Amino acid sequence: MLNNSTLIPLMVVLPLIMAILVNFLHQKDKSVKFISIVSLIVFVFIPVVTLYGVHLFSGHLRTGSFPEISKLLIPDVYMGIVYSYGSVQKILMVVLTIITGFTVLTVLNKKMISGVYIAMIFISLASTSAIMLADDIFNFFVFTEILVVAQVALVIAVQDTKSFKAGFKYMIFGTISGASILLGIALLLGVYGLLNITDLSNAIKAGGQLNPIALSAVSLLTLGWLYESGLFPFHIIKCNMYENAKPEISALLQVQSKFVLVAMAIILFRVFSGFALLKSVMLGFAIFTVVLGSVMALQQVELRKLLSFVAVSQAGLVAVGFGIGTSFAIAAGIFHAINDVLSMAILFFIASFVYDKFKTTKLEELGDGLQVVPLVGFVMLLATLAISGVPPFNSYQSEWRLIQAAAQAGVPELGVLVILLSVATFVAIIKAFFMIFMKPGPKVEVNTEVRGTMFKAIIVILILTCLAIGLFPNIIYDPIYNFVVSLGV
Amino acid sequence: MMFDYILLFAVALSALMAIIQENLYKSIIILTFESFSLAAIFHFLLATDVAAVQAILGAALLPGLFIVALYKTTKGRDE
Amino acid sequence: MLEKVYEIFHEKMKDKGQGMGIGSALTSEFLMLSFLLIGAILVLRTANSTILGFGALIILGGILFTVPTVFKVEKENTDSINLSSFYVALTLALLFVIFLGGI
Amino acid sequence: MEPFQVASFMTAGVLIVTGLWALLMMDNILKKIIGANLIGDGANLVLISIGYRPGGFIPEVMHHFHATATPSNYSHLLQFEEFASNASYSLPFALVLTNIVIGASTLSVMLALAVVLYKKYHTLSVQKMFEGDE
Repeated sequence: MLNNSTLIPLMVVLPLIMAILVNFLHQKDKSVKFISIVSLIVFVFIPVVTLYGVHLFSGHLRTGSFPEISKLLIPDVYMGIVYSYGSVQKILMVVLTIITGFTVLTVLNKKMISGVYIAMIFISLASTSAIMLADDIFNFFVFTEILVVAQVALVIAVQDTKSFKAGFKYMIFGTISGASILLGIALLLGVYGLLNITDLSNAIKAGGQLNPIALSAVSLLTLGWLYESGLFPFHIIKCNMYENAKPEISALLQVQSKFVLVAMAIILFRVFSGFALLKSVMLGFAIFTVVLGSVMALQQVELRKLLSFVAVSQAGLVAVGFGIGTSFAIAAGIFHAINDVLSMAILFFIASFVYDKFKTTKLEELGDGLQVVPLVGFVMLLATLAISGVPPFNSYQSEWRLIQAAAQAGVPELGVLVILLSVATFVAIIKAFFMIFMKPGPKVEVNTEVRGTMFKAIIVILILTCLAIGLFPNIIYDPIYNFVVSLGV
Repeated sequence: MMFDYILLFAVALSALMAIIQENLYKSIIILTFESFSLAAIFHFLLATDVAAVQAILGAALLPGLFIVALYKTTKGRDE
Repeated sequence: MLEKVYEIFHEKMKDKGQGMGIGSALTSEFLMLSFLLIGAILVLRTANSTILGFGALIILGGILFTVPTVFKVEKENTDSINLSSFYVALTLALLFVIFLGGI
Repeated sequence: MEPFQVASFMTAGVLIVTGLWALLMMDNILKKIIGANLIGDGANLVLISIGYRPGGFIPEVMHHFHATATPSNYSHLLQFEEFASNASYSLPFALVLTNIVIGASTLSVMLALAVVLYKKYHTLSVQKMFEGDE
């Protein structure tokens, strides 16, 4: 676990370098396209070949490895920024890079090749991977701020009034949550004098009972976690971001926010391990999010808004897995995050295709789509089954594990909650499917030059991935479970 | 040593004033004063490099950005 | 009995879509009530403090007396920035009360 | 703790509460942005006050300490025992330098968004902007 792997920081550094490079060559579309595709292949390739381990930046070892320093009464801590790379990070990185690649491919396919746009996508990829990899709590904070700015830039690139308003709201509350995360870090630094998460968790374990300053740090960091993952008080803002971005961008945004949820919850559990109140508070906010998200999703008459609320409620379901708090439940939550990200990506790509083909996503204006694009309708039906947990697909495995974990933890009501959520999701999305593809509605004009070969390939690949994970879940689930057990939360 | 406390009080007071102030130009001037005295406090708290950066940002960049935004929005008129 | 409920929803949703809209509204209403029931059972069963139990009972009774709840939920979840600000401030205060006060 | 440290913590609390109030309650969009700036200043002041050590000296004075600190050999640290026991804690300063830059970039993006929203709605009132119909 202590081989100083040099490939780990490349996952953060290479996207940033590529973003700067692409940003500079602004009008040259051919070179932008070439560089983006090549760098995407590299981004998918790096996490696969990287060995598990930690990377010590600029080679600063632990102080314990220099015995003469003990005269200076320095404890045995890390001295630099540390990135740690485990099995969960590997799986999340592969999924994130693949979906980012699909998003960039659709963006390039739509002839809206802008260097700055691609650069923002790369910066958000870099910051998300840094959030997942960082073992240093301030580095994590910096990249959350960068992620907020990059996401806002991606949303306001639509040049629409609603998107400007959504971006401004997101930034207003982003300053609150960023300041609260920074204050929490500052209070922890003042109490324990450490920034590295491993040392911090050891120090807090040794310290025993948390003092009031550390408790206020817990509450501030919890508020930041709620914002970054779009849970209860922030679900409207996150939903506005999803619905006002271009749908293929929201397919990327929901991946990032769910993975940031997982990464920051793991950080909180590692730092404040064995602090039971934190888990119950997380559980309460997660249940609120699930209820409000699913109830609001049923009310919507606009495809992108509906999918946004479904994505928010599914994020709440992931957080329920963390809130239950047993290692089995946490592993099920992470597994559900991966499955749900894939299914939601399919639905958002289909929304993007519908938006291109029929020039609208209002449900009552659509209809008779199945004659126009039968393949997309069939895949959307499969994706609906997949996201609502119907057996051959992947979400069934994770939701079944969540129900099992809830029953083992002594709260079977949460199992009922999961079943109700999947029922609500199924009803909401099957309504959208009916109104788009089967309803003998008004004759919509069909944009004939949009053939969408790229979209069809992407959604078929993603649904086949969902089916494969559903058939062989242990390939993904067992490494996650071992990682969570090794965390010892 | 008394000067530090006076500066701290000035920072708190000017922050309140910048929020309460109706005229946006005046509130931006007060904000500049607040940011600059905050840089002085950083100096008294033994953080000289941070004080330099804060002074540059607070005295030059921040009011510039605010004045440009204010000119582009209200064209000099008061709301 | 269900026809009466349908009528209530029908005259409550004149402006919005009929038919499938009313059906989804009914579904979300029943979902809301079942979610509330589950939450109340959960809190009453697992909460080791009488304050939370009484609070859950009071909230449950108050909401059960104000059905249909869906429209109120929809009114509370608009895109308004002031409402979101209010909820954020409430959440911050609630977190501090829970973690420092310790319910 | 040093009384000056306590006073600066209280000032930071005043800054943060003022900024939060402006950010949540004010109607003017520029006042909201000023509040965001004040919150960042308060967080910076908290971090700086943590690193303060009364009677200590500034760590940046001893450049040669940083220049000669190589990870391979820390034995020369022994002759800086007096440094290690007297210098102020310089880690928060680096954090604040990062946070100031982040705050400036966020501020500029928010101001740009405010300008664009004004061009759409011809008002600075957030109420009119966000509750007004399209």
